[in-house]
Amino acid sequence: MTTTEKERTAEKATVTLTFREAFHEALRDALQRDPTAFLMGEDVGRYGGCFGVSRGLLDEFGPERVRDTPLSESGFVGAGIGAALGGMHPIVEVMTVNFSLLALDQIVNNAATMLHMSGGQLNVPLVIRMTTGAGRQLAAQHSHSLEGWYAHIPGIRVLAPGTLADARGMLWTALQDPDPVLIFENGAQYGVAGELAADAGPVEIDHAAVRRAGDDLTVIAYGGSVPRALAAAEELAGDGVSAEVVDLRTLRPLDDATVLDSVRRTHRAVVVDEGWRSGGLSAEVAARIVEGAFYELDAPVARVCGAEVPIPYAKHLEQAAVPQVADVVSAALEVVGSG
Amino acid sequence: MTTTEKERTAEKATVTLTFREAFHEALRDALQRDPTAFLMGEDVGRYGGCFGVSRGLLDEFGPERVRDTPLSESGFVGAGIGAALGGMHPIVEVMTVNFSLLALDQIVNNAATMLHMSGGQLNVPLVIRMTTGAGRQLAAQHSHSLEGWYAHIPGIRVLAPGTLADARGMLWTALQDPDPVLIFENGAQYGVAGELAADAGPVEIDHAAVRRAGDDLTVIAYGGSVPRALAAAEELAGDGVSAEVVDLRTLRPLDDATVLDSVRRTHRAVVVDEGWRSGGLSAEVAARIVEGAFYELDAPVARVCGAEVPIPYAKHLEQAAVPQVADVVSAALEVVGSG
Amino acid sequence: MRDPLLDLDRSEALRLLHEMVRIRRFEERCVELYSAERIRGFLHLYIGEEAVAAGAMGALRPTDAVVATYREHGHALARGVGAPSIMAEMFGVVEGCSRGRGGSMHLFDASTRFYGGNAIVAGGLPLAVGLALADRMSGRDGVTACFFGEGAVAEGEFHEAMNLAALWSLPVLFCCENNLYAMGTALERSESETDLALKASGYGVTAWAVDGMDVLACAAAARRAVDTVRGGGGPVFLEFRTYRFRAHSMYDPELYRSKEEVERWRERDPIDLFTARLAAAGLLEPGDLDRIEDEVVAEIDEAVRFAEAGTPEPVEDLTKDVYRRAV
Amino acid sequence: MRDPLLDLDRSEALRLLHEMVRIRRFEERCVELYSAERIRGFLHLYIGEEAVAAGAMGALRPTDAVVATYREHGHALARGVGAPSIMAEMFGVVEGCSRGRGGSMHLFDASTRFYGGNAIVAGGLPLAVGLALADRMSGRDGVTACFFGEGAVAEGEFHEAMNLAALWSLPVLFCCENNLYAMGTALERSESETDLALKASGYGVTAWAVDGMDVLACAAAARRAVDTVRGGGGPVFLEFRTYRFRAHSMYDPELYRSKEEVERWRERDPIDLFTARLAAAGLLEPGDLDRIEDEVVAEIDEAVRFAEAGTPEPVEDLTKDVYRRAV
Ligand SMILES: Cc1ncc(C[n+]2csc(CCOP(=O)(O)OP(=O)(O)O)c2C)c(N)n1
Ligand SMILES: Cc1ncc(C[n+]2csc(CCOP(=O)(O)OP(=O)(O)O)c2C)c(N)n1
Ligand SMILES: [Mg+2]
Ligand SMILES: [Mg+2]
Repeated sequence: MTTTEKERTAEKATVTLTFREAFHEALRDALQRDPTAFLMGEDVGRYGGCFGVSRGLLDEFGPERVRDTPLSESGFVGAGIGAALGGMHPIVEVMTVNFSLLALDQIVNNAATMLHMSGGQLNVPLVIRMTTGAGRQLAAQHSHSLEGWYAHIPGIRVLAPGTLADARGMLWTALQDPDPVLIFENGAQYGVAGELAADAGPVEIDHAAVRRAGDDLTVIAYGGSVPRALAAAEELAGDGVSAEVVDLRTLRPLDDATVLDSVRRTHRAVVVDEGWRSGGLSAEVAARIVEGAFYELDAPVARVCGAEVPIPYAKHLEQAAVPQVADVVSAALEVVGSG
Repeated sequence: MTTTEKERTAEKATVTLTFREAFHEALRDALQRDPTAFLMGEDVGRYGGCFGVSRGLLDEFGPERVRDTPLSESGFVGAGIGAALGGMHPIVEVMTVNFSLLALDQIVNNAATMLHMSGGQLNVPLVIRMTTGAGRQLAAQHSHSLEGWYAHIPGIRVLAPGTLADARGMLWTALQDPDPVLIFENGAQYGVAGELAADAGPVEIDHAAVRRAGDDLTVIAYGGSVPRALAAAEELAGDGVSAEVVDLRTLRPLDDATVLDSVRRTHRAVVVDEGWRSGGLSAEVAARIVEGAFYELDAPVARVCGAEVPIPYAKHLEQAAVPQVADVVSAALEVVGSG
Repeated sequence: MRDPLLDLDRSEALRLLHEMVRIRRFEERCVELYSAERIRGFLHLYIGEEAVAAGAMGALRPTDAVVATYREHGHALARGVGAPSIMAEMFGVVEGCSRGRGGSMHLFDASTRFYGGNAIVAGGLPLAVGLALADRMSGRDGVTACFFGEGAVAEGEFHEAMNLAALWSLPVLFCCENNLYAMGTALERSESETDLALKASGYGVTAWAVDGMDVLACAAAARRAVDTVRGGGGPVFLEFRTYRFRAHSMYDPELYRSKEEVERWRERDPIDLFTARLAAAGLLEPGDLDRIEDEVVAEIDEAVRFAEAGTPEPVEDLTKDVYRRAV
Repeated sequence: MRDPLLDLDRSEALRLLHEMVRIRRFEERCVELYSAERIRGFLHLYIGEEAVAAGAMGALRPTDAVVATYREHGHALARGVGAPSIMAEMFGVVEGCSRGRGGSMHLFDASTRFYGGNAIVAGGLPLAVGLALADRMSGRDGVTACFFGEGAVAEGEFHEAMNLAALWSLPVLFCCENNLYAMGTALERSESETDLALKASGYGVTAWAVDGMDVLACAAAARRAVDTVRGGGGPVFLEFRTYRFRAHSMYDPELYRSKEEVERWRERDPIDLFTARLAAAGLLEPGDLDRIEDEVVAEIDEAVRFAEAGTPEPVEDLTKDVYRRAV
């Protein structure tokens, strides 16, 4: 092969697709490869998924394996737990995190406790997917970012894919995991397109990832905030500030080693979190940095978070309520300028 | 009056009572003084309250104002919100925080959002009481400490009485508040007795309180952890360490000024929190200290928290899972010894 | 039952027709404004279901309360929330009934006791129970009307609210708008018992089904039900059998039903049905319809002008009203 | 219906009697051990309700599944979870069926498909639906029996689970133990419709009420129901009308019911009733009862010895099994 040929092959080996398509492919792949897997939730079948993620799967896999449910979040999430106990690998879709509050008892009191409380007997190999985040003018009851909040619960894993590779790759690994895993899909990202390796497949779900290397500070983000953090880093580079960007990927258990490694090198940190600030995941990340790298810190850890309000409908207010690239940039500049 | 007479009066002016009695008195007082107030929840009437707090109130106030409900947490919490919108001052009892997960949709999506989402029109003057905490061998589904988790939600106030005066005094103030207030009663404390001023009445609910003054470090606690923090301070005094104890009292909005004032003087802090560590309130307190007093800190903020497990039944395991006085002492000694 | 048409005077007939046309044209304008990106977020239209809100709302007094869903423009309009303030709400300006913070799904108006605009399916039902409880405890004779879709019937909150209202004999009028679909989920894929009035009667609640395409039937049923409820007869459940002619929201490709089915239902368009019936009964005079259309267009044009002239809320006010009592 | 007693051979009769006595004595021993502070936490006794578990459980196969509540000692015993491992569980030692982590409210045993021990009222019902779904999707002919109190019927999860099971025609046997009280809340203060079988039939679920003090009636009903369920007839709901003779838990002063009421129900003690009936039918021989009592005492003594000899879990293992896959 000549170099040009190689290049062409390398070119061929990627595809352009949206997050929606990446999530769809992951589902399709899971249903094809794992005979115990099935998808269950409101409008996953005939409607094609409230955000179109599962369109076509009903035709391919039939109504038993792509199962439309009534509006009964607690009921069908609990049924997912039961089916997992019964040997299946259910993928339960709760349309959005906003409605998952109705199923919280099942998630916290059953899925999360079962293995420990039963003395190690009964594991729950369940995946729960839901859409999260603001940014589409859906207002107070449809714009929560609670994935960081869920990360408080021992017994569940919490994943927040922020890249196409993770959107495509996390589901399979989660599905083969013996424990309950929650996957949060950022709603504002569904339509975003990008490049992905054509043979992209499962990815590991235990570690944070450095998405961009840098020396002057560490910007820590996850899910829908990852692109913002990267955009901010790009802008900061223009200002002569070299920002490292860490994508947490898994919010529970939290891989603080990767975060601490980075902060010990950069000595400064900004945490970006679309969720509300008080008691959010940003606080935990900040606390861990202080616990693990206090003496290496040159400035207080800064947080760029969602405003502590129910998210309003009006666009300018909504934008003001969730972290923007400019907010990350200015927080970063302040952190770099201080200490 | 002679001095002796005055002393005698001062002596007479206190009563010995339990937390249960203090909570009971607060309820009785509220029902007597506020004609729009009523108590509603499972077994608040005929049973006398699952922990005996409301015993006798049905006889005094009748079944309309001391209203037994069916097992329908979401339904009657939502009805409390509606009744508050309709001009009443409902006191809704959710037996324990463990069951409140069933009502979380109503709390987060309705009670907390209503005022903001309606453009300031509709406030929700509702009080929700519930028991929280571990320590009674009730195992995984009955031992949650989620008050710190609730403190993540904008639009609600979260109170955690840790003293008799607060047990007696917070309810009235909460009830007259125009916004929804959650009061968390620590279950392990109900039977604990102490002295209270005979004329004890309403207390303010906006500020943290320094429960013991000290110079060497600040121990921050709330609710059921306050007595532990005080016991630890006493023990530390024996070791020559002077610990200041701050009782947060109100978990949202958090009065960080009082915390920061203290830490700026002591330069060291330990946060005690019965809740799970990751993403708990302890993280928020630690993050705020770092944000507000980084340059005055001589050592990293330490956290003494609940182990990240579903709380087990076996006594020795349960005790190991929740912070003990000895844990606070050793964390404090470490913090004081380092930096 | 005696044909309610016979009891109708012309002005009431025209009022009902006017209300339905008003809702229809308002919704159609919303579609245009959505395409023009003046309205954003989720938008759920009431087209096809106008007879329910127009008919039922007339049975209520100003002191009564209303709780609705995210598909609530029609209810808000029929309840008397001004078209300008509704339109302004969807434009996201402070002149909106929720100061532009709520949008299409969260219309609120304290002055008409319109308690939303709830976007969590079935989330409004417990609120209605509580509003009714407050009325009862305060010795007021108010009725709380709670509108929701048939999809809500599967939710636990429906069950809990029905039981509480019945157990405590509270003045709630449950108005179930059975349009046969919850997004793409047909009733028979949602409920093991598809006779919803029967289901409701399992709570000891008086319940019956009504032709939701017949505005007079809706009005008559609501009057009768409100009388019962206000008279202390406990809650009533009305199943309004209706249909939405449009997609669930603006993003719905409608894969779950056929064009033919929609067409069949369109033959029972509540406005057309009522117009024809009035004409046949001689209650419609030439020019009535045109006049109604003109008035409606004028009102909506004015609403749009009002909304367009609206003021965005200052960003500094974002955190205002998270709490009424600031610390 | 033909008197089921006539179909009973002596060994089956004695088995049922033995099972009820066994549960009764086990519970009584628990009370003693609670007073002696060997058992702690919440303890909910099954005394008075023995006929339900003893009768119903016999209809199940080992491959079936059972979901229960916090009042589940009787169910666990009748299902075949060993008395020693149940007692050890309440002593909080690793020999317990949940390694001492669950206590009285959280008995689990994978080997007998005993899925708890759920202490959130109605929280087990959705699990049962899911277990049944798994059986169906895997082509197994298992039945999932789900036990719960009448108090659970008011919960939204009851509603959602009933609807799902009926809608999907799943092999669930809903066993509602109606002992008339949920803690201190009498049924008529909890349900607007107190005929629970009628209520259940509102989901299109086959449902009937059974005398829960009559072990043969319980057994016969469960057999018939399990046949229907296993045969693909969809879920069945059985209302077992029973009564708890003791307080709700160890902390209940029983302010909500009279001693007379309890006494009246004690006259229908399921063990006494069955003993008398067997005697009258000539199925009980002299010495049978004594032998049963002796066997039961011996078994319980052994269980207590086993529990007392148990090992507390090392504190280092506290965080074991939060996740099966450790990172
Ligand atoms: C608890 C909850 N689950 C899911 C949704 C998403 N959702 C919005 S509307 C809708 C369908 C509701 O159908 P129905 O109650 O029949 O009302 P309709 O839209 O037909 O008027 C769904 C599933 C939601 N808003 N709330
Ligand atoms: C969701 C929830 N709410 C409240 C409780 C507290 N609680 C425990 S048992 C019980 C009564 C349940 O009564 P029932 O279902 O009739 O069962 P029984 O105890 O009579 O067997 C209550 C209220 C709980 N465990 N779970
Ligand atoms: Mg519908
Ligand atoms: Mg009961």
